[in-house]
Amino acid sequence: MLPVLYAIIVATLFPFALGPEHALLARIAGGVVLVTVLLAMLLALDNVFRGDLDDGALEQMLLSPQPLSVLLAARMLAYWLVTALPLLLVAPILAYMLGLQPAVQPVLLLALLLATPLLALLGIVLTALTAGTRRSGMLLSLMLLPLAVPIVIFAAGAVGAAQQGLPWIAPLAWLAAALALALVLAPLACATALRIALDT
Amino acid sequence: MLPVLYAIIVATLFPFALGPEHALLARIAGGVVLVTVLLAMLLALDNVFRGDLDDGALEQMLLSPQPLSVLLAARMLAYWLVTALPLLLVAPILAYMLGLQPAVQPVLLLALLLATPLLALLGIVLTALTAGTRRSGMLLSLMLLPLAVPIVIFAAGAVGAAQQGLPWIAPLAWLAAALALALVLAPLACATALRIALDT
Amino acid sequence: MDRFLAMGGFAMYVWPAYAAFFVILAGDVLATVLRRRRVLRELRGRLARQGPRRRPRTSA
Amino acid sequence: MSPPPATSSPPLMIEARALGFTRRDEDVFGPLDFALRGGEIGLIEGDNGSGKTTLLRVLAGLLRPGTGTVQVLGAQPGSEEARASTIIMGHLLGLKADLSALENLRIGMGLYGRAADANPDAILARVGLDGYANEAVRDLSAGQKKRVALARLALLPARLWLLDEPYANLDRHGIALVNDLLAQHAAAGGAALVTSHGAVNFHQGVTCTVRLAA
Amino acid sequence: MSPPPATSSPPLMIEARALGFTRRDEDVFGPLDFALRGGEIGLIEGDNGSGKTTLLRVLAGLLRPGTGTVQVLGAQPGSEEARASTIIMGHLLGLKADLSALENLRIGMGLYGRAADANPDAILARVGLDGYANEAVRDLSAGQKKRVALARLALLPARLWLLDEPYANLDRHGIALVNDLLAQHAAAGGAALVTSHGAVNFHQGVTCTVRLAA
Amino acid sequence: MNAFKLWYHKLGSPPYFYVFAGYIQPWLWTIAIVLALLGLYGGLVLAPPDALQGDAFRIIFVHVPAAWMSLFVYGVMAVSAFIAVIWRPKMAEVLAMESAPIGAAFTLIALITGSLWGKPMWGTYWTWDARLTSELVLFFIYLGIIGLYHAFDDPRQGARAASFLAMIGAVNLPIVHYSVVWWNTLHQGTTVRYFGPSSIAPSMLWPLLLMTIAAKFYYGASLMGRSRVALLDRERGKDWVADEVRGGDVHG
Ligand code: HEM
Ligand SMILES: Nc1ncnc2c1ncn2[C@@H]1O[C@H](COP(=O)(O)OP(=O)(O)OP(=O)(O)O)[C@@H](O)[C@H]1O
Ligand SMILES: Nc1ncnc2c1ncn2[C@@H]1O[C@H](COP(=O)(O)OP(=O)(O)OP(=O)(O)O)[C@@H](O)[C@H]1O
Ligand SMILES: [Mg+2]
Ligand SMILES: [Mg+2]
Repeated sequence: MLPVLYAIIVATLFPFALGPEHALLARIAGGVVLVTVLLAMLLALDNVFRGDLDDGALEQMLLSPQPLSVLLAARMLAYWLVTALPLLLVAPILAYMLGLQPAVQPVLLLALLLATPLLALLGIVLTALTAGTRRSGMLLSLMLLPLAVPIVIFAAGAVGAAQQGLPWIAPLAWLAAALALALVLAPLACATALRIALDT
Repeated sequence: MLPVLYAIIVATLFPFALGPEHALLARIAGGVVLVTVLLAMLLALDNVFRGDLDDGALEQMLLSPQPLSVLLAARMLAYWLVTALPLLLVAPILAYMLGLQPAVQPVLLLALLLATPLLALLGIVLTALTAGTRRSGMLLSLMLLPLAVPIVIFAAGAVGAAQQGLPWIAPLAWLAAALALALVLAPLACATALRIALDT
Repeated sequence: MDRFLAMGGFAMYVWPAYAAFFVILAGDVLATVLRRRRVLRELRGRLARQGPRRRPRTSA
Repeated sequence: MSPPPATSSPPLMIEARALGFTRRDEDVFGPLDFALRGGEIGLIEGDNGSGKTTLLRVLAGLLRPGTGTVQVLGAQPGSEEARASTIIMGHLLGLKADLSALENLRIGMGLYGRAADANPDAILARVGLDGYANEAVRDLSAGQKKRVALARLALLPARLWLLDEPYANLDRHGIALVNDLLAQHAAAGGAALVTSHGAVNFHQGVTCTVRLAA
Repeated sequence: MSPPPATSSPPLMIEARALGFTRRDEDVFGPLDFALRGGEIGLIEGDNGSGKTTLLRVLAGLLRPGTGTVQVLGAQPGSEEARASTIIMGHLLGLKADLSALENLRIGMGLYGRAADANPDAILARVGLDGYANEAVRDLSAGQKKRVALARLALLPARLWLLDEPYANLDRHGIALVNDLLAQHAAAGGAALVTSHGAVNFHQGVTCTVRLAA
Repeated sequence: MNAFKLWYHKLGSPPYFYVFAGYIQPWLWTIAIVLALLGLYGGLVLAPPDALQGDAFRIIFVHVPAAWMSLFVYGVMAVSAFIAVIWRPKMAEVLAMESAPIGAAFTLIALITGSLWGKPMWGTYWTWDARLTSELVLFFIYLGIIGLYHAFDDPRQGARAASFLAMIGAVNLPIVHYSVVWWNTLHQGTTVRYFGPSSIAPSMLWPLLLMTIAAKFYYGASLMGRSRVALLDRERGKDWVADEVRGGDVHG
């Protein structure tokens, strides 16, 4: 719930910061919504493992007989449903408020639909890596953002192309391929990362 | 140190999300830097009291015989020096990379110089209010951002005016007046807020 | 010599570039040297105290 | 209460040979040799900082043993087999503060399975938390939180319990409760390894004591 | 160890009359009457969840008393005067995990001042943390952390100590240490209120016991 | 083969590596310094000013070696990181983690010298060209690895976690290298093709090569020095460290 409000407020700040010039806002609407959604997810991500670490629940999870990758896959799904799904619901509204052309809306939505799970998967692998540390907040952004750059590029590429009336399938196809790959690899990578971070 | 890196990375994301079109980037550079610095400070702010709350140090502070407003004023100063000052140092570099006209740089710096302590003061009062709750991360953004809007408007107003060659003194004068007021009131408000948050 | 230093009018780009190269690498070396000193100081301290550090009560 | 008469030899739960742990190449605890069988309750004694918590974490598989060998239920600590029947209760209880006592028990069952005849409500009553099933754990007192963790212990099917200072924060009834739970667990063929500073009325049926030097 | 002979009547540290606390209109602890003077050590006894921690927090001024009146050092709990000479040690110790033991003591002195003859290094040695002055508190064992908190207590000039389960997590030497510190504090004219479940060898000089019903 | 295996295992043991590194370190330093002096002389004094760029082209002798090293060091680090994660030898952890700051330093140099070169050539210190941006991202990846390493209390744990991150971050390497090819049409003045390998005048080529090799030897020397300190720090309980500290042979 809260990431949504956060995204709304950040997206609202932009017209204030840039002045309410319609053409300009419309031009950057797609990019701003992408970046905002990314940041909101990032903020929420940190809480996923931080809480579990502080009260010892992460250890309990690690030591349970359930296969770790299954537990983590479930955790990822829950994280996506709780943070990304609401963001996907408000993203079109935010884009509309910023003045994105209606024709581009479906492309933006599709891009987010592919980019957010990819980010979630990547983010959870990295969070798992920081699980043994106590100071994960900023560190996580530092690790995640460079790796998120390609995702942003492809998503923004599709939106930008659609805004200019160019074909936008190719970048989305890349995202989809990456997502398919990540869906298979991430739980394994995540389990490995957790073992590495918590082992001696 | 880390909020700085965060700001750099977020500012880097924008050219990716919007495409490297020089004129467009230059037009929004001021606004993006403002919003980015604001977000970076916000992220750091949450850690200020969160840690103190979790290990009981906040209670120790509350119960110490030192006057609370003095303790909190010291805390605010430390917070500003540690997070805002480095941000002020990189902000011109970020603005340059995004292509802000050199003539506007001093105005941007001045605006940040007034806006960041204001934000710090405001943020610490609110953090004090959320001290009793455990889920303060998102909540804090939620409370702070609406209150930050006027600050952003004035700061961005000055930068925008300077970009168009208009006089930019008036909005900065308002910020300065607000800062003077806040310097006097914030420690008191903060002490009150902490008492409210921790009492039953 | 002055002509060499002037770098055909590009001195303000060329020399800072070379300075950056050598200063940053010198910083790398210096960091290593300082860390080595610190580590050795700590290790000597431990040795001087005789025996493992984690036995406060027996060493008293 | 003495250990149940061994019909055949009960299964070996823990076997440590010359087990030691080093952190940054400094010894935390020295080489230890001990074995714990089903039906037995072991006591780890040692002063503050002698490595009791560290030993339990090694046995749980959270830390890798430094020297020597150790087997938990015939396997590596932390391996699939070992995890299936081990549960650790540490200084951090692993309870979600925002969830109720009952919900926390349900999470435990989801992760570790549930003992045959276990019933969450009955067990909460047994640990003295009758009216607190739907209270958020955040709002419980220190001892009540500990009791929720004890209830979880009794609810799960794990055969080996690793308990770090289970008596801390508990009142007289709570201590008796821990001893009760231990006795019942041992009678059912389980084993437990318990750390303590020895200042409390410890369970009578201790069959093996590991002493750590500070 | 008995309280020092009262030359004149020692000053009144705590005076509670019909003190009660209610949370959402439920009584947490009933009306209590007690008084504590300088040189006295009071014991709060009660089962888990009977309100010991809550009582201490009321006395420290972190919670507002529900019914009745209470005075700490002749003033409202939590008032400037009361805070100047009270210190509370709760379940959360208030130590910064990233800082060393010594740095934590220094912070304490910055906040509360320093007792006349206090020397951080000597006190760390006294609580058995000789070699640990520069170790990050994060890397200490549970008992060692508690000892740092005890060292801070001994270092500060507060005349009234409110100690929530000071014996938990400590070994035999640690318990003796707490009793030592209490005796010394009382001999110097200070007062202390201590919660405990009574299962440990408690300090002998208790002069006043408050019993809370669960 | 057997001799090689033996040598490999010996080098994997910290005390042996410590001695070995101490032995070769002066040689690496000497070679690096001599080559650099020759290269600097050739580049700054002997090579004639470029027809197009005047003397500004001389930045090439620091920019290109540093830029290449930023990728090369990452490559070395990624390989040792892979070994560290899979087989867990201590030495691989040490080499990977001690490479990261050196790589970050070279990346920073490439960024600074590149933008100093960009001003006279492109008229701006910075544009959002693919090569530039991916190099900036590389810098952040280095910082993330260093940050993650230091966030752990236990250096072995930290080294392994950071190694894992280094493996993930390796996807950026081809992006940096091929950015000029892949985004060739989008962006101006792509740098690799600017001269074309064959079109570099020999008077420019040999100082460039000398500087490049000098940078490699510098990397070796710095890595040996850093690894020796890291070993002393990590193996503090071991007898060989005590002997080393007592033995007084603790210089450099
Ligand atoms: C901030 C700005 C710059 C950055 C970050 C940068 C980065 C890089 C990197 C990473 C490489 C190595 C590429 C590889 O090996 O695949 C490189 C090579 C090179 N750069 Fe730059 N560069 C910058 C500006 C410039 C400028 C302004 C020029 C000259 C006009 C330039 C000329 C070259 C040349 C000639 C090479 C060697 C090309 C080759 O691989 O054959 N660079 N640069
Ligand atoms: N924050 C809270 N919100 C609501 N109820 C609470 C809160 N904290 C404690 N309680 C309840 O108040 C009662 C007294 O709690 P308190 O912590 O004072 O007990 P205690 O005597 O210290 O117990 P213990 O020996 O277990 O530490 C308990 O029933 C507890 O459930
Ligand atoms: N994370 C850590 N990093 C470094 N050293 C640690 C860490 N945790 C514990 N130690 C040290 O290891 C030793 C053993 O600690 P451990 O927590 O196992 O003691 P313990 O026997 O459980 O003590 P207690 O009775 O106080 O709980 C102590 O000297 C402690 O300082
Ligand atoms: Mg312990
Ligand atoms: Mg309590």
